[in-house]
Amino acid sequence: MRIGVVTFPGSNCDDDARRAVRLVSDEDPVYLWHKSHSLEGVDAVILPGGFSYGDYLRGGAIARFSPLMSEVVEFAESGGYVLGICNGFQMLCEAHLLPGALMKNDTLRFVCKHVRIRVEQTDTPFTCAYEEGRILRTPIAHSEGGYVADAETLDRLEADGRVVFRYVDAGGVASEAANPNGSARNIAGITNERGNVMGMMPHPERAMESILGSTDGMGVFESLMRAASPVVTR
Amino acid sequence: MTDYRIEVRVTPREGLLDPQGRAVETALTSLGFDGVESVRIGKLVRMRVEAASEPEAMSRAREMCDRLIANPVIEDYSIRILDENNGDAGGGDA
Amino acid sequence: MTDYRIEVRVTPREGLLDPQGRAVETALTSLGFDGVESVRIGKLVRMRVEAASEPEAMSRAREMCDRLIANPVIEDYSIRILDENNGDAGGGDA
Amino acid sequence: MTPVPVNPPPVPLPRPGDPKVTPALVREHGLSDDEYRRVQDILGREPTYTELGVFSAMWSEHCGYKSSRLVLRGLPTDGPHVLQGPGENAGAVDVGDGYAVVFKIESHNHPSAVEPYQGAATGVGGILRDIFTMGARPIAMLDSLRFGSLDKGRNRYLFDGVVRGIGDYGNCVGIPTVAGEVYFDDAYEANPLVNAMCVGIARADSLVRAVASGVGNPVLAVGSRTGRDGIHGATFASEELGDDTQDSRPQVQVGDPFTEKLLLEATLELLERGLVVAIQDMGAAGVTSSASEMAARGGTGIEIDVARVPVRQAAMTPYEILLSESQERMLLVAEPKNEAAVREVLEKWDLEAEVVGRVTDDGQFRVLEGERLVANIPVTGLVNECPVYDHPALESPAVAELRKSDTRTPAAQDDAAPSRRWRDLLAAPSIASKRWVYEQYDTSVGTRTVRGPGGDAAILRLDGTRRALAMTTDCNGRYVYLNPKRGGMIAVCEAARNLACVGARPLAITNCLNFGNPEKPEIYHQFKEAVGGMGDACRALGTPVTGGNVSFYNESPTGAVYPTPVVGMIGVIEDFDHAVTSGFKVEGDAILLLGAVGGELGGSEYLKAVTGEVTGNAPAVDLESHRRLVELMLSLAEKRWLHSAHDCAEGGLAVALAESAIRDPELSLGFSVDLDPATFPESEDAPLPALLFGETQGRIVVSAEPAAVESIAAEAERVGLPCRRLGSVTAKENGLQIAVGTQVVRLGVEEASSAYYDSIPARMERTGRAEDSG
Ligand SMILES: Nc1ncnc2c1ncn2[C@@H]1O[C@H](COP(=O)(O)OP(=O)(O)O)[C@@H](O)[C@H]1O
Ligand SMILES: [Mg+2]
Repeated sequence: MRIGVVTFPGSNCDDDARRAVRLVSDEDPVYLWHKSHSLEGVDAVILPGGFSYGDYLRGGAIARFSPLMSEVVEFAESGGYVLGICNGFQMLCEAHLLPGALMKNDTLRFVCKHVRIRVEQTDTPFTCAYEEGRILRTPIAHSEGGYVADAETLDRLEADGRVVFRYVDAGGVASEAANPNGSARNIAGITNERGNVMGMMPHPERAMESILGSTDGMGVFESLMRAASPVVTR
Repeated sequence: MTDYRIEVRVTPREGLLDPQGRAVETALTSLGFDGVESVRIGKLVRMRVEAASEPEAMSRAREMCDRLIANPVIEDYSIRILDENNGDAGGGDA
Repeated sequence: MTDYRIEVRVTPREGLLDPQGRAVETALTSLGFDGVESVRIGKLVRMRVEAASEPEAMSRAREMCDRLIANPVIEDYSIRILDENNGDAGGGDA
Repeated sequence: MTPVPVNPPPVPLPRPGDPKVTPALVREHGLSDDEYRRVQDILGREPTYTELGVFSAMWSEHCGYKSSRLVLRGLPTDGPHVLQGPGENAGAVDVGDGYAVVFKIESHNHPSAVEPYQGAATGVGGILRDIFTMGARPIAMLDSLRFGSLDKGRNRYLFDGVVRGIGDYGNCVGIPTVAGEVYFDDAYEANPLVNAMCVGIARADSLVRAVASGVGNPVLAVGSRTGRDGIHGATFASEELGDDTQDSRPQVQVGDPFTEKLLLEATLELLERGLVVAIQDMGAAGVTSSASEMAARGGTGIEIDVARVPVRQAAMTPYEILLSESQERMLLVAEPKNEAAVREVLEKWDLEAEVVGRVTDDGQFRVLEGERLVANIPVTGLVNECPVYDHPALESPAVAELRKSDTRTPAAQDDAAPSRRWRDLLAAPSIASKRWVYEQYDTSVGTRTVRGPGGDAAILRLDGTRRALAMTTDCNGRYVYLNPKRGGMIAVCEAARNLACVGARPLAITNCLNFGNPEKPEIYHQFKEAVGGMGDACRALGTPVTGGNVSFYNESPTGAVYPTPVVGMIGVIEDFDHAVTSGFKVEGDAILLLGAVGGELGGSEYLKAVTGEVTGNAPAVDLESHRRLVELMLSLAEKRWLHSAHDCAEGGLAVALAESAIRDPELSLGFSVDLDPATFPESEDAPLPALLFGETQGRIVVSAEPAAVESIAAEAERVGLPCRRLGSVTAKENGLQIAVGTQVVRLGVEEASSAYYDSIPARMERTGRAEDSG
């Protein structure tokens, strides 16, 4: 089971993602460089958070054109597992691997804090290690995290069970107060139609150790390990 | 080849919430400017583009917008070629 | 009182570093658009302003820019009144 | 003085188009007659226009430390764990396990007054570069801020812009901003203070120093192109802000955090691979200071051809290129055999690099513009012979008078309900929660943040070890104003207390000395005394000064800022399981006070609230008992007897207790405390507000299981410090209660929380983007 983490110029959560992979896997994560043309045979790809190209036009807009991204698109289209976290989620939308877009937070400010998200789907390669409905405590840290899509797309996402995470309050309610950035329907993470690509704004890789305040993000990486492990056939 | 000065105006799509516009509207009102409405905030991109003709410059600019400069899910754009000598003021100015 | 549609273009001051513009220029070039230069990125503000006359609308808009919309230390601005029927397209548009 | 060279170096001719050097022009460059004479001596001739610019920048207060150098000599800079003291890009101490911590603080006050967003952002950029050029990976930022009152639109605009600027820059580069402080006081009106501190880690055996060596080695300019931004920024930082500052300001520097991130990664890769001889940020005074300082440290010469420096704007003169303070640029020296490898790394990170000069052996800072010689200056003269001054120092009689004011009578006669005062103090912007600020900062990127902002000090783990670093910034300018010596001591002691509260051993400090115009005797008096106090405290606590920054001329037409010598302190926790946090945890826990109840009101937030004035003497400091307090806290933390610990600072005991109760909004608890004169004889005849809100130093509120109380008290007795039980942690419904004799002061938990947490957001809701008036 080899997981690759891509480094773009301006990625700053790539090391954190690699650290997270090490915590769940015996195999070292594969370092993927944006200028490369090869995914080096990995079983899953993580597009990490950060500010690729400074996010100067829109988050992820420029990174999407990196040479390696063409490989990632091809990989995704052939069913490979791709996880985009924060800036990675933005890239996936910009690259049209996921529908919709991420707009400036409705507060117009960068926001970093622990939020709660509810696991809405457990039949994905990114959440199969969780029980459905579980409420996770994870950090967010972004200024463009407001998920938008037209009503039709949103309805389709809901109907197809592709909304994977939703911002909720302590009682598990997807209230307006629990929505940190104005995301439509409190959406914090979605998958593509086929279910092999997921984007999420919260940072599970920062919630892997109790010393850092939460271990609730472990499940995302454990799921990926379980799903992508060549030995597991089910 | 000529150098064209191009201006792209990228605006939030009709119907989308524009929190920035709303914030500016509120701030203007609280500064005492009344009768201000429908404030929308977008991006303005200016550049020089080499092309053989005006239509070619336009079509290149359009391609840049489609590929990179604007995100059609949330943004519309319009392009104009600036008059070199009357650059800032542009065509339809008051 | 009439409702005027106003467009304000806010641009980084001449000579100031514009990292956004630079990043977009580099990106466009690496996408294969050559002959693109001097990309500068600013803000576009559109709004409706009530005023008794065009000059009054302009002068109110100017005051809004001076007090809130533009930051004179790093930005220049220009204002135009949009033609109601031909608003978005403006003058030189395709 | 420099010996006259045997072969006098060639003389640059006046450059066509440059202004003629006249006495008026010399004055405009901020050089006194004496200083100009010294320039003539060093050169053995008249300077050219370009050379005048170079001297003016290097001998500005900002670069030359001419008013501070003598005074700074009094600070302790040595210790067994000090790896790098003052003089390099940043200081460094050994923290064990083979790690060095590299840290420094910088001011960006004047640029932030003119353009808060960019001013603060570029301040962060500059201090980051100082850290990573030492070969250290930056792991945390801290920010220490001062503004005028939030009741004024202009101040809200500055505050908002500065916070956004710090956040956007650090967030983008990916360095968490984990601690800091913000005070609001009219004294900072029109001259806000924006100090940014950066902390990095490196292997202790691979620190890099910026020393140019190897005659013939190429010198490369790396990073952003040079524009006309910030020309004479160093000189600008060395002037008072006047009404005309808006017009005379140099072109504003714009930060580019994306390029910074590339520079950071590229630099660390270059240094790790041993590909460079020396590297220095082009900060204040741009290429001039980095080139000449690297040469001075190496005892070499250096030659720069400005025609080869990549520029952003057309027709830049040598003068402009030499003095530009464009951001995100570095000057790098490499051996010729490594040049190709250096370029390869830079290319990998999409960075521009150009050879702009070489290291020479003649001790000259020589500047060419293509074929033309435009400057030729002895390096030692330029860098080391900047005149130093010991200005006249005299305390302002008005302040001496203030110190004698009676602070008890206003408290005794205060007829406002103490509970109202309590709530109002929790909502006072200088005391209220700064959550509005730090939620705009990425505090968890890097996955090292064990405790971010909100407690007494931030805690970051050291990769691969059980150790953690703790860090804080502190300074109460009011105390320093009223009593500069005590104020300087208190800044150090408070920082040490904050570290001790989280269970960390204080190791060393960096300081940012923000003062007014040193040529005014009352300001120079403040400076000397405050630095003296700081030095005494550092010696007592064993925390040497490894570097820092002096920012003078923080004055506006309304006067000087409070003298504000900000202390940035670093400490270490041997095992992160020993870390202590500040919030009460368990109903029924005992609450104890380490230290005395006190009741000093001089310079307190309470007195300011009641009288509108800053009067009285700063609280007394006992350095020896602070040293013991730190020892006590460390031993209690190590034994894991404490459930919480929180320092008493602004707002006194009542505020510290309330903060402990409401620290975790999801776990709000109440408390009942009794300052019974039988246990606290010192409370007998003090007015109630003094007991509640007095700011006596050296106190920590801790909570623990009732069963641990005796052991804790015994431990306190062993080190010789008072430790008495104040009361108990209760359920939220009980509220916050303090009894003194028959009087009971009460505050509801919700009321306290909303006062504390909503105060700043409510004020900032009224902020537009660029309001300029109230
Ligand atoms: N500008 C800031 N940036 C980051 N954290 C801040 C800032 N201002 C205050 N904080 C955090 O808020 C908490 C309270 O600050 P302060 O009142 O100064 O505490 P103390 O009195 O213990 O020094 C600390 O954790 C501090 O780090
Ligand atoms: Mg403090």
